[in-house]
Amino acid sequence: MIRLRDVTYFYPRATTPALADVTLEIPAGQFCAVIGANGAGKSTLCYTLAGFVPHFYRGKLSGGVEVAGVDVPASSLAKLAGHVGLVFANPFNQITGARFSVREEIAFGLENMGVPLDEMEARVEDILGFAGLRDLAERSPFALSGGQQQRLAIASVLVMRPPVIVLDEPTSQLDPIGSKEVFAVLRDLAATDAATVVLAEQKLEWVAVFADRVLVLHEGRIVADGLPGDVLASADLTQYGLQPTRYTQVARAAQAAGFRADRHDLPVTLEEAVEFFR
Amino acid sequence: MKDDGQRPTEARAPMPIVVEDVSFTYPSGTHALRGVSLRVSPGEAVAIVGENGAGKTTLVKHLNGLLKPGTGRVTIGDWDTREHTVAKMAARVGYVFQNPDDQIVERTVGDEVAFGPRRLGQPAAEQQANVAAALATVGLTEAAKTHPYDLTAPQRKLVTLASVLAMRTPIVIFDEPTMGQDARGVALIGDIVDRLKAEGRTVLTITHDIDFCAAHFGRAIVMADGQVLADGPAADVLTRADVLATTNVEPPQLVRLAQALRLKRAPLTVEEFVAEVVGSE
Amino acid sequence: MERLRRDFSTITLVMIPVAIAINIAIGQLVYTLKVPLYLDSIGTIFVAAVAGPFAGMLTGALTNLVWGLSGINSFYTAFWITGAIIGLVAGLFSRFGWFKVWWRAIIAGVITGLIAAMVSAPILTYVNGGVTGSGTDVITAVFRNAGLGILPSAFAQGVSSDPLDKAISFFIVWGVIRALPLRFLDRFSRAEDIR
Amino acid sequence: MSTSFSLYIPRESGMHRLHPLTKLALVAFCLVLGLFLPGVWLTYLVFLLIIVPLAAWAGVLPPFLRAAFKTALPVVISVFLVQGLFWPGGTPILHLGPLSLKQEGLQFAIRSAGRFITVVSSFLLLTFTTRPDGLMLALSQRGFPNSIAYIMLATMQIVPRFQAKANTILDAQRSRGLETEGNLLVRLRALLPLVQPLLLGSIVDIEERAIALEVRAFGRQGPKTSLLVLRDTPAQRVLRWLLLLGMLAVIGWRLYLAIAPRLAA
Repeated sequence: MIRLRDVTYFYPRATTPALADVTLEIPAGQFCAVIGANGAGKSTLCYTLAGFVPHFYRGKLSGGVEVAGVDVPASSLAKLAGHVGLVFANPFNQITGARFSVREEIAFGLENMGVPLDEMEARVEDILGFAGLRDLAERSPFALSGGQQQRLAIASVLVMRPPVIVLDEPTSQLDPIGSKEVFAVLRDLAATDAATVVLAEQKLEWVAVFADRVLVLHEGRIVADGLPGDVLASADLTQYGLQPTRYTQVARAAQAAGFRADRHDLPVTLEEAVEFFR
Repeated sequence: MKDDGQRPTEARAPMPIVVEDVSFTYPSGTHALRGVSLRVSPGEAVAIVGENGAGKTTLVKHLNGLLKPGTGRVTIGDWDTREHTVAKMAARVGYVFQNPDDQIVERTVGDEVAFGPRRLGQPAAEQQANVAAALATVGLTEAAKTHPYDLTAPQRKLVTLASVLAMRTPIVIFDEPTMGQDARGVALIGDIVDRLKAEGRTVLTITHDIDFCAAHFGRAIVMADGQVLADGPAADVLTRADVLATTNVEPPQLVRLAQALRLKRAPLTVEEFVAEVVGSE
Repeated sequence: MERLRRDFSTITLVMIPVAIAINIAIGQLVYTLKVPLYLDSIGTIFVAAVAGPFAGMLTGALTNLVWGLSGINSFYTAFWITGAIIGLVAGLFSRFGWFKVWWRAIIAGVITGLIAAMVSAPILTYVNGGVTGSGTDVITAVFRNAGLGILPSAFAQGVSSDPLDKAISFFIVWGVIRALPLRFLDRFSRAEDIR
Repeated sequence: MSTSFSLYIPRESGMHRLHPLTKLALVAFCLVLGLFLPGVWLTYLVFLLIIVPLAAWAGVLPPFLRAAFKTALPVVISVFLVQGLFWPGGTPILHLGPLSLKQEGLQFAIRSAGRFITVVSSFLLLTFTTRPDGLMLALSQRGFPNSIAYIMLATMQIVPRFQAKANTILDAQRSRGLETEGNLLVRLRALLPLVQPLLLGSIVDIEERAIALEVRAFGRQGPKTSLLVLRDTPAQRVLRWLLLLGMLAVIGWRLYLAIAPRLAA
């Protein structure tokens, strides 16, 4: 579904690569989380999958990028729209401004693709329900809270039914309530298996709950790749500028202080921690 | 510095914050503050938490005179905020806004950090020293000649933080300082808060980051609907599930774990927690 | 044609509403600060400088149309021609490198201001009876009293404010272009003309 | 804070239900009448007999009149003062201290005020009764470029955000010691630190805004569809043609009046 082969990328005027020798395969339907410190290359990876690297940012890309059967560097942004969905951090900048209600904002992508009216109405209704926006359908997109706007951005991309969805830190500019709302939608998305999802995220506690797989990026390279429980509890995390969840931290400290738990592996989530200390 | 003896800088004068029964209504009719009273002593670190729209920003905007109380009174040391312009108040209260892109004007990081000190009329030598110190504090000494927009957004936030630190104000206010920062950035900002406390300066922050708040702030104020709902030692306030529940604020991760395990005490730090668990073995 | 297509890239299309919003927001900021200027075409001049005369024209014309048609100030609608001309002239100055040096930018601003006054005068005369409804009408009254015609008096009123206003606007745009990292400037079609 | 930069008032009136192009034609017709009708008083009739009844039909008369009054008043007062009192060499009809009201000036002012009121209120009528997105859709369906429709709609929605942003910048810089009160020089020097972040910050944002549009297939060629459906009727189509003919007739009449004396001479 997603295939990256020896991908190295330099932004224009940059002397160090933002991505270096990235080789990666993500099968269809997988929910893959990408973690790493700021500047590790998470956003660049997201933009590469969605084609904005190199089509929008230009710069120098080498290696192969294939997403859902499309050779990304050889394609164009117009062709990739509807094929790969992209959601990013700032909710406000993702609202097109060209439509006056939440319902119409969601329909905007379908209008541009020329989807017939009855099909468009059905798909928009469907997504309004999925993203929990039905009560807000007639509101102005600009009158929503950050969390609601971000759910709107996700809905606007989902409605186009792209086989691959890429989310670049969708909660980094939201308060805890907004983040929770967005994660609830992501959890439902993970449960459907309708699309392959790549999520760059800093909030490891959430990543642990619903990702099938976690990648760690550091200075443009993939330095760890595995199941959430293994990667998030590994001792290397701090050296990549990441902080394990408080649950992992206390468990490790307790172990060092002589605490012996029934289960062997370190906890990553609240539930696991409760089990660990019980 | 040599002139330290003759010129008592604002930074060392004790500057208590006194908010007396302040109410404020926006022209739109929103009652943003309803009878808020509080006192913050020099050297305290206070976190203000609560939902969006609870009145947190309205409250801190009163502290440097951006908003003047509708009724009641706000004083910073011997200054009533109503009697001074915001630019004057800036000598006493530094305020780091949430979005760095709302203030960056200069072409280099160094000049940007010097913006405030210049406006305050700091003498050249003092200015240079303050700018250098502030840059070192946020770890951007190397970037002094870089264009602010050639840095990442989280780094730009550190630039604006430095630009306020360089003003050497006795009181510093942060608005969501950790938003968008990674683990390293959060740790760095935590260190800055600790250092300001050690220097005897007052730190106030608006934050949704409860774990950050639990780790670095001695006192927590919970706001809801324009009023102070709880005000006290962080260890106390942040573990009161009843108060936090009404404001939609989640307790810190460790408190949640302690509650799930039905521990007697809810510790705020990893060390306390381990002591509690291992001790009870 | 190829050049025009590049001038109207998605980046330019997205920049234009932002530029119009900047025109209006700065116009109101200046009013808040009680500075006796308008500075309500800085966004237009910026787009003209970085994306060429046609993008500038569109920004200028639409600023007046949107501002006017929004109903907030219908007065502006008829002056869309002035807005368009300011964008066009600023774009032409940029084409010939006049945004590279500060004093040239100021001269370009003065000339643009004179042209703007010239274009506005007939509209003022025909649609508004020669007046603006603001303080500068005193100047019109003085010239009328001295026996000048309605059109020359309206023009004199414009000359009293437009060249200074546009000179300052051009100077600010010059400063902003200098302050922009090259990375952003590269995004625009006319980057090579301005730095 | 309003969410959109427009005075459009949603109502369930017959006027609101008209196809946007019909309303545009009506307003253009009033505009042509206002600009080209000869004489001093005719434009007032256009205002009273066409524009005001239409606004009443739309159910927006009081706010409409208030807005028209607010926009027109300064210009109307000014035109009477400037042209009425300072008309060079006119016939004085009323002495006011050192000044005098001139007959020619008064006549010019009445004519100008009528024209200005008609022009302003025509635009306002369109604004008060027409959804901006409906109008843009109607135009796009007739070949008007989609990109310009986008620009106009996006502008209306982001202007209030930028006004808020400008205020935040003002606050942030004052908090860093920037003095914005005082003599003219102080206030002038405050301008750059206020204007610069507004421009720089938004130029950073436009990258993201462009990406968001591309993600939603904005750059895709080919036919587009619309969730919004506009209703048109044969009667309205006929009305639009009639209005167009009416406009041409008025312009023709005016041209004839201008040229006829010269032809006779």
